[in-house]
Amino acid sequence: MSRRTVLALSGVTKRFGALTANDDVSLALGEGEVLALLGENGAGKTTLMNILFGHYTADAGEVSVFGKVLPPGRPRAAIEAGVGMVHQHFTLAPNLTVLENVMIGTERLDAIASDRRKGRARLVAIAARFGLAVEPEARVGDLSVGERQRVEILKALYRDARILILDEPTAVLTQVEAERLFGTLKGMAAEGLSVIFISHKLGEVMGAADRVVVLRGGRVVAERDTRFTNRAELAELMVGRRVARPVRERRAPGPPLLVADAVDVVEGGAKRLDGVSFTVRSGEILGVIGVSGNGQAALGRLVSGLAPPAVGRLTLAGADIGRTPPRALVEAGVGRIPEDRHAEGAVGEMTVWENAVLERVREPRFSRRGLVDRAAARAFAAALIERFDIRGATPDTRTRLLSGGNMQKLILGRNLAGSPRLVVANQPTRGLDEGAIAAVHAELLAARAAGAGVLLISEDLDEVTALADRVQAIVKGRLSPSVDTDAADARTIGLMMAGVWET
Amino acid sequence: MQFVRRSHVPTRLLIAAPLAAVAVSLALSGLLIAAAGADPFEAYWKMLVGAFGSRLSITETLTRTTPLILTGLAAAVAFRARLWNIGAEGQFFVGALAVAALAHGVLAGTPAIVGTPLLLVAGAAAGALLLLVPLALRLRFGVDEVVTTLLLNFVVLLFVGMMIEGPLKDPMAFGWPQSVPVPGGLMLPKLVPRSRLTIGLLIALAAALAVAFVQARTVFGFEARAAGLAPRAAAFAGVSLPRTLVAVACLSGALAGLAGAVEVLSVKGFVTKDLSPGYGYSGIVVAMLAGLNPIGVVAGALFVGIVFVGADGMSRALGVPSFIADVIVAISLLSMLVALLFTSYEVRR
Amino acid sequence: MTAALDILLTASLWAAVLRIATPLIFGTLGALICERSGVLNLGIEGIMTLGAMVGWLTVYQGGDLWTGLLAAAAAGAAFGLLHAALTVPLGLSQHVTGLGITLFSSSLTYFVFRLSVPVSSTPPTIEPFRPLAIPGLSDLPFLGEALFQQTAPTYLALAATAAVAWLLARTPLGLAVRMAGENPHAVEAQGLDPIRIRIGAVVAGSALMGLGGAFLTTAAFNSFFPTMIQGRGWVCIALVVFSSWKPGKALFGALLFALFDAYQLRLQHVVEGAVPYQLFLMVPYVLSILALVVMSRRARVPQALMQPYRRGER
Amino acid sequence: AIGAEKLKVAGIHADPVENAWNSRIHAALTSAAADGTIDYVFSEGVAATDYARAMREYADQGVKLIWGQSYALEAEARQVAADYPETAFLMGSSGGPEGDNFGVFGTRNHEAAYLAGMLAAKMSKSGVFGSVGGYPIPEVNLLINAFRLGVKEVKPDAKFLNGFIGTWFDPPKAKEAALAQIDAGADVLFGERIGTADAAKERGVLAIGSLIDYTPRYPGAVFANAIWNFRPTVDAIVADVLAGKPVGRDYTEYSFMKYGGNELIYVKDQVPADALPAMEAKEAAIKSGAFEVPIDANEPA
Ligand SMILES: Nc1ncnc2c1ncn2[C@@H]1O[C@H](COP(=O)(O)OP(=O)(O)OP(=O)(O)O)[C@@H](O)[C@H]1O
Ligand SMILES: Nc1ncnc2c1ncn2[C@@H]1O[C@H](COP(=O)(O)OP(=O)(O)OP(=O)(O)O)[C@@H](O)[C@H]1O
Ligand SMILES: [Mg+2]
Ligand SMILES: [Mg+2]
Repeated sequence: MSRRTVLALSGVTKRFGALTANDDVSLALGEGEVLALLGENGAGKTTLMNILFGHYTADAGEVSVFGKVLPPGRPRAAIEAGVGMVHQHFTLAPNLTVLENVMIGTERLDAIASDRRKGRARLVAIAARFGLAVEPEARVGDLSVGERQRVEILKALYRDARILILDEPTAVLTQVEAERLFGTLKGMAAEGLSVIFISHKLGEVMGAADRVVVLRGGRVVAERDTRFTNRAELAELMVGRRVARPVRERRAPGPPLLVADAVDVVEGGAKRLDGVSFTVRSGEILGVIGVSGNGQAALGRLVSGLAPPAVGRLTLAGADIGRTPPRALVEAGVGRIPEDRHAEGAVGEMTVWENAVLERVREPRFSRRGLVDRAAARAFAAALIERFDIRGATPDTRTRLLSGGNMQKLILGRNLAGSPRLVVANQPTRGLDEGAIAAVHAELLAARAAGAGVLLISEDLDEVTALADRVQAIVKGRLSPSVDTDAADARTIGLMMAGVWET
Repeated sequence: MQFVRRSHVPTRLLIAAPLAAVAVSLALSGLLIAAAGADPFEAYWKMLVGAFGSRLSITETLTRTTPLILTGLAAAVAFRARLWNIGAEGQFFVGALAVAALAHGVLAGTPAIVGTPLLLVAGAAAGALLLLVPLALRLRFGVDEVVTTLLLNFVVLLFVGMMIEGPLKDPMAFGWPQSVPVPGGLMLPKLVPRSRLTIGLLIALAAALAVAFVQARTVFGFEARAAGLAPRAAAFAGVSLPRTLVAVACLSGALAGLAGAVEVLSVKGFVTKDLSPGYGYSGIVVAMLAGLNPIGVVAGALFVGIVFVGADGMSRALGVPSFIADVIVAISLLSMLVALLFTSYEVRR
Repeated sequence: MTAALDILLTASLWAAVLRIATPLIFGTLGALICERSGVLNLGIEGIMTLGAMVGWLTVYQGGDLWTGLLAAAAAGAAFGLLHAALTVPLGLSQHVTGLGITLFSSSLTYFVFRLSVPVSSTPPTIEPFRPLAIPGLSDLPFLGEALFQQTAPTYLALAATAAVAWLLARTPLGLAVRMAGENPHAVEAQGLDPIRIRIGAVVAGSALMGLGGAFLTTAAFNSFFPTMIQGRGWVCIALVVFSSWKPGKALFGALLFALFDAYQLRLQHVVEGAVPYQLFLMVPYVLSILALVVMSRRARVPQALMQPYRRGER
Repeated sequence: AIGAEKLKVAGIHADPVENAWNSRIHAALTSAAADGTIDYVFSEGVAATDYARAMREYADQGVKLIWGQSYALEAEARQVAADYPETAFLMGSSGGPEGDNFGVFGTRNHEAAYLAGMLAAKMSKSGVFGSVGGYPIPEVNLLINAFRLGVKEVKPDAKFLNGFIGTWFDPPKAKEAALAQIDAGADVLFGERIGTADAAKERGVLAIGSLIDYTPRYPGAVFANAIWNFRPTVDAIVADVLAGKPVGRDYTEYSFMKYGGNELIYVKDQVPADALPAMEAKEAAIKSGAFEVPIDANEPA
């Protein structure tokens, strides 16, 4: 292990208001090494990488690359020192071409003409060398997610990056794409490129990284050589304690409740769901597993009353609900947990009580003759806070001040409080810590036990296998046949998610 | 330099910020007044006198304030729901034009008790209808309403010109381009005799209270606020964005149209192209000064009214070019924008 | 009817079109640069007013014409900087700030004008730009009169169109400006500062707006009148949309608008009052709204237009 | 009356006093003040909304005579006058006088315009005459029509062009309208709007100024001006006020030539000698009352 150190962070601390996102973090990266950065959501991984790249300025500590200290807050300096970064959220302009996206910032700004021919030749050469085929003149907006990721990596390579940072590069990739990516990265590492990548997926961390650094609450809590650790240990290091997730017990399902029959959903001219059929029965959890970009979001919108079927039928206990608006669905006993709690689940600038009744404000118990009954709404919110243990909240707290887990409990609470017949849970634990996950899982299982049907849409394989009675995979808008979770092993489900299924 | 969202906005700051903004703008404008050779302190004293010094100036200030309250509310209502209605000026004019057309047409013979309210409703309806056009373009085609509402102002003004030089032209005005006058009986009653102040002021105040009530208490106000703050979350919760926006647009356009109707029915009696000294645009200023709060709009409108009337009188008294009034209002707006920013953000290195 | 069409064949009509279009070309290019970088600049009407006054006043007080243009551009740039300072690093609402800038700069313009120039029965004049015949070309039949006997600022406007088109499409700086209007985060990620780029674009664009105003008082006419901009700035905002944010099309749009105007003035001699003249004047606005509708189907609008970029904010 | 206290007069201008029309009034009142007959204060650029207030403010200040323009606000202006019976009002108005204190005046330099037309007829080579106006309002129309009548008297086959630009304050646009007329063959332009003579000067054709003397500004191009003198009107109403007579009458006649209310001034060297006798004869006839220039307020075609 006598690699040359190419990158060193020492004593980095970053605070956002009262929150310390990074707390005295130090780490080093060797030449040709692949380092995985691991941690729960909110552990401070992205913040750390943003400091390293100069997007943020640290409150304390410094970054040095090839022995030289980088001036803080200057991405340009990091780039010139040989650092390349692929951001968690892509930084591309969809209206511009691949070449333009790659070339911006690479030439002197006072040049009177851009040398595109040279740029294109260089891009093509690099793409060929690393096996990252792209069409230089293609509009980025027309590319698939995987191709966009390639453009992001090429941007870094084009600038001679010798240290490459990838923030959750596989979150949006299929299994196959992810494997290819890691294959490429390993090849690059062999040529001397050093890599830091962030991931939540322990499998790929074990497979691709030489070394793992675990962050928790903004601090480095552990560092392991992948040869001498295992997934279980890493999981525990991440969370900091053993958290027992509730276990699903066997139960005979009731009659069919939510039935989709050959449903297509078309949005923005594209077919998001393609002949989708499934049945959720009372007292049963149906899991729909898939990789981002394959139609989970559209499925969530379909059953939440936001996207009507273009073709096919969607029924709830026999009644057609294909075009039933959200409010009527709520009244019909459908509890809906949206995919993105910040953007869809709650209005951050409104108070907890306002968010608690947002879906039901027109019901007689919360309004009369068009006037909101604030007292009733506050009482309802207070009851939710009590029953669902929403910490840090009063009815008058501004919702954006809640942490993600507590916000999720609020959303869960307002949906489960009315003992719904059907619960639609779309990525219900995304971004939650283990404790919160356990709480959410317990609530979903309790709803099932009370006889509700649950449609669980999730990208998290562990979550689906733990909660769902049956599972179907969604790939390119199509659903696989369902399999009993207890009968299927991870490999079968993995194949289903890759689109391989036989009937 | 970084801006960090405040998690808590201190009440002191909410009160201090607008005052600081006004102080800064008076100080900056003071430099210009001094450059014009007048003593700024005397000038501001004269401004106060010009705005409050006599029965006439008080009624005049309130007369100026009346349409500003209504156009200010129009902007505040729309902006709160993130509907960027820059078209209040056009809506003001169609409201006025509708009054002129109907007062002389179908409503000509009606008694005031029926006719005048109907005219107000007609003006409001015309304003609302006009704003529905850009809204429809936004909902149907995703066309940004900032540019469309702005452009429609010019179309409307040309249309007004066409009407008052054409079908609505007053044949008794010796060829001067103005609309036929509203019969005297249909005009709004005076609030103060021998002044221009009519019960239009009460209508505007009532509108402010009504808007405040709607926003604070009603389901519609609740949903419109949610839709403005977080459209996706509101839509997920079942708030129909199109329906909410249509209602907001109707309310906003109606307020601006009402402003035009009130102006015709209380002050002028007929429509000309200079009926509005930019009330629609000043309404945006007023709304921003008020932080989009309907009761604040009354204060904001009063402030702008005072500055305009006071500075007008001051310029007459001291020989400072009367354009100073617009300068003060403009600087107030810009500093108020900055002040409001710092109530919700703090700066950090 | 043929008389109405004959007008189109007169060289003098086309010469007038170029003259009338000149301030619009400057203003539209200016607004276009701002918007390409992601900033809507509704300060344009006031900035053109300011440019008109400053350009004229500089010459009136003894500067030469080019100094006047330079001063107008500098004044435009200064107010552009104010707009940029408020909307870019501070991220204030772009349209409200823009309207504020228009109110501020136009009222300040009138105020300063009143203080600098004594009241007189006609506003004082300067010796404006003279038409400049391009040797060789100006003698061409038809084209010579139509195109090559304009004042210097008109040629400058045409050159500016080409320069802006080249700048945006062909230079690294132009790419950075476009990227700032599409996705400022991408600019930052590539080591450039989107805030500086946006400020620079707004300042440069506003300087062009100032030139557009100055054309009116140093070439089209020889003195300054309050309110003489007469909505030309708003027309430019519409033309930017009409042009789908492309300099070449912006030139075309400005010429088209000017054609309507020049034609309308001549048509008054031919068809007398058959069509209210207001209908003619409405055409460009209505066309722009229609252009917006058509364009909304394609995603040409700079994606980050009107979206503030604050560093470190998620 | 020696020793009599000076009359306090206020002028309220809706436009900046640069506006040609306002500038004539401003000049008359200023000169009266310089002569010591009156005290003159004024406001300019007063918006229509603020106009009535300005009237009341001056009336409250004890001003004895208020000059103003009530075109866009007749009803309000008359209401103000009714509310201040002690104050005399002299208004440029499209209506008639009212009560004892609301006097009106019209702009009548049409006689000079007629005479200018006679000179123009002799000077045009093309026989095509242009004119540029703001809006087709009566005071503009009658002026252009009088000019045309004057031309026709000398040159019955003359051809006329006219353009309205739909705004009062856009000199570049007025210039473009004038250029359009020159392109259509006009070689003498009647410039009701500023900007017209600029086109004439640039193209080397002739122009006639209206209201004020444009010759110094456009030497060579503007050979004649139909000057409007407001001083006789001012003197008339001031005399009435001082004499305690009611002023609710029409003062338009003081704009007529016989009172010196309008006059033609021209550049002798530029005008052909043979054009003068007829014109001078007509001038005398107008002054003596033998000839009355017809007033036609219809929109010129
Ligand atoms: N710009 C910011 N302003 C305020 N707080 C921030 C900002 N960026 C991040 N945070 C907070 O800092 C903490 C660390 O966030 P960070 O994005 O680094 O987490 P992460 O480990 O990358 O999580 P994830 O796995 O979700 O990507 C979180 O609590 C987050 O909310
Ligand atoms: N951008 C921000 N500005 C201000 N405070 C923030 C921001 N992001 C997070 N916080 C605050 O930091 C605290 C922790 O948030 P954090 O995002 O770590 O929670 P989390 O459970 O990881 O939520 P999430 O699932 O959204 O990532 C919360 O109190 C939150 O209000
Ligand atoms: Mg987080
Ligand atoms: Mg992250």
